[in-house]
Amino acid sequence: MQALYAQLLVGLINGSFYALLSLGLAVIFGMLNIINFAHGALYMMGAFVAYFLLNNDYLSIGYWPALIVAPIVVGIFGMILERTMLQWLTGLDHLYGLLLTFGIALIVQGVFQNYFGSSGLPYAIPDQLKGGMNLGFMFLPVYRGWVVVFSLIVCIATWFLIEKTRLGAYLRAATENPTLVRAFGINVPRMITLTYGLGVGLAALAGVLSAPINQVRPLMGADLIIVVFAVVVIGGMGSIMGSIITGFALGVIEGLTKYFYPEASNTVVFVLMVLVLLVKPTGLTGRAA
Amino acid sequence: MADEFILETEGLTKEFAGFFAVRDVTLKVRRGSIHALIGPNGAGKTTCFNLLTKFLKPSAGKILYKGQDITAMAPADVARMGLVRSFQISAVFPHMTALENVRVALQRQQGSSFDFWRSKSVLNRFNERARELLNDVGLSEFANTPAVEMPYGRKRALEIATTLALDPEMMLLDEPMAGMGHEDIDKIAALIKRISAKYTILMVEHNLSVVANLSDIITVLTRGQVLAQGHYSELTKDERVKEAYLGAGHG
Amino acid sequence: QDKTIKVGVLTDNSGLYADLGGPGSTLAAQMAIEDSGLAAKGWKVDLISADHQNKPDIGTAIARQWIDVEKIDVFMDVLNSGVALAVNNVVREKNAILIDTGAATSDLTNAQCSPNTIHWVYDTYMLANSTGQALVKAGGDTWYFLTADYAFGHALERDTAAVVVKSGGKVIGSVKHPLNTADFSSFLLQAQASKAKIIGMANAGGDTTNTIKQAAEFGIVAGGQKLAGLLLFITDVHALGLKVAQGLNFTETFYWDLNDGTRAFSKRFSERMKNKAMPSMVQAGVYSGLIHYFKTLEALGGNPHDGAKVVAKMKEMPTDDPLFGQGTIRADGRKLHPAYLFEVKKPEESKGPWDYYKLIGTTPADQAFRPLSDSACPLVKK
Amino acid sequence: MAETATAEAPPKPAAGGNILQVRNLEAWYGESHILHGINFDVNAGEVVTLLGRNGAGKTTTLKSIMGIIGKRTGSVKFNNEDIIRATSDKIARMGIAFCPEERGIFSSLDVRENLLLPPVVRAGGLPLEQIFDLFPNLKERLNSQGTKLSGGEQQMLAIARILRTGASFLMLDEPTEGLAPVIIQQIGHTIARLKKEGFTILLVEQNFRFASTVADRYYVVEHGKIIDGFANADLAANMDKLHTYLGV
Amino acid sequence: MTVLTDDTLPATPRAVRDEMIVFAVMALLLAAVPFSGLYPFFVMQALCFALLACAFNLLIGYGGLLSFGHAMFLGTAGYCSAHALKVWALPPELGILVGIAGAFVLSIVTGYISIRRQGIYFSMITLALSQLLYFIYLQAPFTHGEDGIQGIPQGHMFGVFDLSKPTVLYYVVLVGFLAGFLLIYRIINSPFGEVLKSIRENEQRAISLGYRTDQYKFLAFVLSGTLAGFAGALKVFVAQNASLTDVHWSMSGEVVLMTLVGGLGTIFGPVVGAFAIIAMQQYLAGFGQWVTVIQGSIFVICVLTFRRGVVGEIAHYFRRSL
Ligand SMILES: Nc1ncnc2c1ncn2[C@@H]1O[C@H](COP(=O)(O)OP(=O)(O)OP(=O)(O)O)[C@@H](O)[C@H]1O
Ligand SMILES: Nc1ncnc2c1ncn2[C@@H]1O[C@H](COP(=O)(O)OP(=O)(O)OP(=O)(O)O)[C@@H](O)[C@H]1O
Ligand SMILES: [Mg+2]
Ligand SMILES: [Mg+2]
Repeated sequence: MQALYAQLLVGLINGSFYALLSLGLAVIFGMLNIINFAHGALYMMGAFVAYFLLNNDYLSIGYWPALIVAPIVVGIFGMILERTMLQWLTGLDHLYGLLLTFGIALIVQGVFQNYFGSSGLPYAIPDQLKGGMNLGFMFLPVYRGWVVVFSLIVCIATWFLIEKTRLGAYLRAATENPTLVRAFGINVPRMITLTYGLGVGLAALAGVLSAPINQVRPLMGADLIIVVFAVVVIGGMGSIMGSIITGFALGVIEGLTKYFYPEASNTVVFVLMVLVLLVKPTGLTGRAA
Repeated sequence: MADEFILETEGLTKEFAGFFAVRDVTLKVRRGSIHALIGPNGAGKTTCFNLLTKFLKPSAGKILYKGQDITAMAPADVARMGLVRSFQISAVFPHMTALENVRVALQRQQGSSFDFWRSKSVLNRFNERARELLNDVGLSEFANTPAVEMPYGRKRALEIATTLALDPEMMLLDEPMAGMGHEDIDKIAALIKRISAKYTILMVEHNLSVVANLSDIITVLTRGQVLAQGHYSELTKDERVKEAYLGAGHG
Repeated sequence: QDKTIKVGVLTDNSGLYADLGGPGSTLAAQMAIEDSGLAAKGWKVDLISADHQNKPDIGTAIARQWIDVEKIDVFMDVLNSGVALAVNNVVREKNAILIDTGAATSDLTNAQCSPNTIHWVYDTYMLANSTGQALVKAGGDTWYFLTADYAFGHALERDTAAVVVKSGGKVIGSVKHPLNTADFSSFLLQAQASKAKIIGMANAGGDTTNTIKQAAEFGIVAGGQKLAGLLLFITDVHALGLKVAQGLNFTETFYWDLNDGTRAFSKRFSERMKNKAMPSMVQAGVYSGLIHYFKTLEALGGNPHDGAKVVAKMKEMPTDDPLFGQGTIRADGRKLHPAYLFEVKKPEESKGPWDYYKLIGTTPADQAFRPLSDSACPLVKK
Repeated sequence: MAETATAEAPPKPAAGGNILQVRNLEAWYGESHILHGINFDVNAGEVVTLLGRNGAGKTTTLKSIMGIIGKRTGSVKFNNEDIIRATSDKIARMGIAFCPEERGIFSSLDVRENLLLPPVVRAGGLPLEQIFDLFPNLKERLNSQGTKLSGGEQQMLAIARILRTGASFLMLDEPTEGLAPVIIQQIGHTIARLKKEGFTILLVEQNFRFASTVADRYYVVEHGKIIDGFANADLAANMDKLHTYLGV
Repeated sequence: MTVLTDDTLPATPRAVRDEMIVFAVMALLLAAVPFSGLYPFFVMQALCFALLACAFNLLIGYGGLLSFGHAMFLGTAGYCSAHALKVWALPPELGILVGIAGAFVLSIVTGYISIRRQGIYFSMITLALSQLLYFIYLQAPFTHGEDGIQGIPQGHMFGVFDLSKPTVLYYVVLVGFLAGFLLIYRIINSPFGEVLKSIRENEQRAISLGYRTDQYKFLAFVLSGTLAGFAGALKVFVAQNASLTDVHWSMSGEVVLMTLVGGLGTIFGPVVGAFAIIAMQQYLAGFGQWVTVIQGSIFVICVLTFRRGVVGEIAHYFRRSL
């Protein structure tokens, strides 16, 4: 029984990564109508930027500033991508955005691999968050606790921004009909660019958070992307809250699977997806595709 | 009497999360008539159509078509019984030619629609009938034009031709004149008049002169309910109809 | 006599294992060609390399084309067991040569052995045998396995468990995780709860490094349990950093800092690598294997372009090179050399970059690999 | 008809500040050349109606002024500033608002959000209460999804939302399409009222009867050109011509 | 889902003639390959993928259904055939049939589950199903996990044609491909294809005309899945192995790529795309670490500059349907 509690808690922690990543993906899908297959690569970039910030002779500024700097750096990179490439895809089928971002992901991953090899780089847990607490039923590393709390805050803040402010309404409207929204006096291209930057920044943030836990490797995001994408679908494409909740829930369900049928823990998300889509054809909270 | 009325509804109701778009509507459409459904915006006309053609499930009530209860049927099956609709927003197959548009409808009745091993040249036997139908609605010259490239009014005409191809017994037309120029309105009105000799027509239309000229009987809907029913001349004198739909200074 | 040779390095240039083999393997092959001095003796040696992207069908496609069109004589590296087994078949069918230095599966010299294939560096049986035996001997007599859920992981676990039991230890549990898992905390918690003295990691690549990293986070090693890598390479240790990797035990058959010979080679190698990396055992194997192959051809006086014939001759001749020392090749195609059990140094023990290992045990060549008596290889006459 | 089409100088507008001046406006959809030199003026405080058959280029004219047609040349002066090169968000912030033919209600927003969507560009827009007076349907359905409204309700919403923004120059593309007579009358009253409050309105209409109740002047568009123009006062005199133009 | 091929032209007699000419040229070129010095093995592989892409294109380009799990049919047929050939020692023609039957059964099951979902949700449910299948194949003993089924005997087709001879094998694969291609062409241009097209164009309208659209989509799905299975069965003879890569999602992705690069909804596009992608994999294999970067750049360039795909752009330029 105790072991089960532990699994649930650990699952929740993983869930916060799923939530953060799928949140960014959902923001980008919801607002730009693009399935951002480069998300995993940008997540990886976030972790690498954190690494540079830690291990550079000139810039050794450590973990905490990286939480802010890495998302900004990667966000700017994302905005450049949006400006130079993605913006030409507005109004086209999802497939093209998917293909383009997939290409971008290959390029980014390839370049990183060329310079840093495939096995990755070391990144240690920041001193302030070292160690752990004994919860009785398990040993909880302080760092993991921090990850959950911090991601929850970021998720809720993003949700609030998108769903509860004017900005969010502009964004959603611009997804549907950018021309008209622009004709209302809103600089849609700039807004879209910033939104992409935001979504990408969230991916980078997840990357920074995961650097001390997972090996900082060029391919660290490559396999994650498909799971994260599944989370977004289960939550209902484009639904922010749906992604957050599904992200955390998936973490927990995966945790339980790891306990009862570990071999299937990477597959359970797809079982879940089939079941959800059979019952609710547009995801848990989704609007029609 | 199933013979007299081709379509009947009893207590038809549709509720959207607490909002009654259609409430307790009892409607009888006489065989061979042109029956108009009018009412202010949001009265529930389109919703009614959607219920009748099964694109929506009624929350309550019963629909009888040719004396048969069709309340629980699937939309395609209703169409197969000869109850066919057009859409408020024009519905054609945009990247097919006008001829092909009509042929798709003709093909359905012939039962070869699942034949994936035969050449589609077997469909050429429908060409003649398709051209006839196009001719009927004045589209002969457009036979080989893709539907996207046709002007708006012609698309509406094409839609009607496609519907006619099914040889339905009853047609539901949702605002067939919307967005049309005067020329086209007259043409389509004449067309409807002509085909009404053979089919029963239930239509929604805001263009009053069209309604006045074409319809045998009019049902006025407001807030999802039947407000009045009668001939145009009667209704224009009805104060409630004036207030709800026609507006002051009318009649 | 024909004095042309074509060498093909078929490896993972762009994926998970690119550090292990990849461009480094090509470099090692290049160095072998240079060091062999064949050019001076009138031989013409060509080298090409390609990326099989870890896909067996791409691997076979390239292999066929190389043999049919490019007339490649010998395939080097070919890491990734799935690809290796596929290429093994093609090479046999077309009578070329495969000197596999990268794949782990011991099937290459067991059920699927071939008169055209030599398995050079290591295999799962050897890893299990060496690490399992040594650790049990050192007191690690209760084991818990973290196993990657695919054939390679299963084999590794099965073989190791057998060795552990044979050596007097006990396996008290195991958990199978899917390939490419990012988070191991659930599994680590289970391993922790089992109270086993040794947690054996029957997985590879990113899975292993993530396990190690997260084990440190959950205080597994600090809590007194020991992590044993069943397939770990120096590149992995480099990637983890000593802070996290310290104290790990595992087996390799090559380390750059073993003796003067390995040091000299590795120094030259690392200078020519883009990121100044030391050679992995896979890369070292490419060098060593080629050197022996060249010697054999010299002994034959020319290249007969007949794979089976050359391999037979290679098996006859004893091997000797600065990297793996003296050794032999068995009838089943297994190259024999000692296996070394290493422990990763603490950060304060390390004198500089790539100074990572302490040698804590050596299994002699004749005991390291699967005995011929257990072999299912049809080439072995019993 | 062809003779009138060559008319170079547009009909002179009545006195009063000239707010919009369109000269030689040409526009393209991709390869197809749709507008071939549109010339007309709108004076402050007027209601001007563009008439013409289906596909004549009325909508395209409005869109070109709004800056949402990719390729356009000529000159469009709004308050004496040339906006032919400006992007549509700039144009909107200069005080031009556009209600498109296809309504453009957003399905991902509810009615309230749809209504509040266009940012207020300057003071002087209608307050919400007044808008609900005009279109009581909307008030009832505030929380439903935008596109769940009936066709006519969507039209009301599309008009309502630009009245809030304070833009004083409104372009309405067939605002009466699909509306019940009672609502059309209401819209007529609204336009009259807006005019009184100083709004300038450029209207595109098929419903000639309706247009005649609100317009000060008319222009007739055919094949991407303005071929005629006259004031409401001269309507009776021009009726015959109009019949030929429009095929009524 | 929006219609992807927004400039599909209606088929006219002229278009049919064009297509026939291109087909004849293609068949002749392919038949000449063994005499051209081109490496036939590469072409065979490309032919298998071309057939797969054509089958996939039938579903998306003409049915408007984007399947993200088409690798499952390829892989399933591959495993079935491989098992039949190696373990049951069936002759090649029966081996192929077993593979096709496997894909057929699978497509009925998965089609039944997925066909009612719309747009991206349809794509995702097919992806999910293929991932479940991947898991099953990873676990099932008969697939030999990541090692795959290796060393599959090629045997004699109909007892006569010795498939271990590259030229014989080549022509067998070519005939298989051409047959599959013609069948797809026929399906597209059949009464059924016509209905399918109308459903893609405007499903609501098709329903209102009395078509039970789910049934048509289902049939299209089964046909596409079964034909993809045919490609998988042929591929077994070429690669002589069946492995997990064929069921992996990235393979499904590759099929999408091939089709897009060649031209979605064009008849010849998938063939061109398959050859392009396979050639890329083969010839880039020598570029060392830059492979992925080059590959990525090609996709990016493709999407940004010729989005209709190679064939799509050509067809558009000449205003023909190809
Ligand atoms: N799916 C839905 N969900 C919620 N409300 C709906 C839905 N469909 C329609 N409604 C509401 O039901 C009412 C009736 O709509 P309907 O489309 O039937 O009107 P209508 O009579 O056709 O009007 P119009 O003449 O403007 O087309 C409207 O108030 C509309 O907002
Ligand atoms: N997106 C488009 N692409 C290509 N051509 C277009 C496009 N939109 C409109 N057209 C063409 O431009 C011409 C003018 O169209 P426009 O919409 O301006 O006409 P209109 O006068 O507003 O007609 P209506 O009364 O039907 O609204 C028409 O011939 C139409 O076919
Ligand atoms: Mg309606
Ligand atoms: Mg218009």
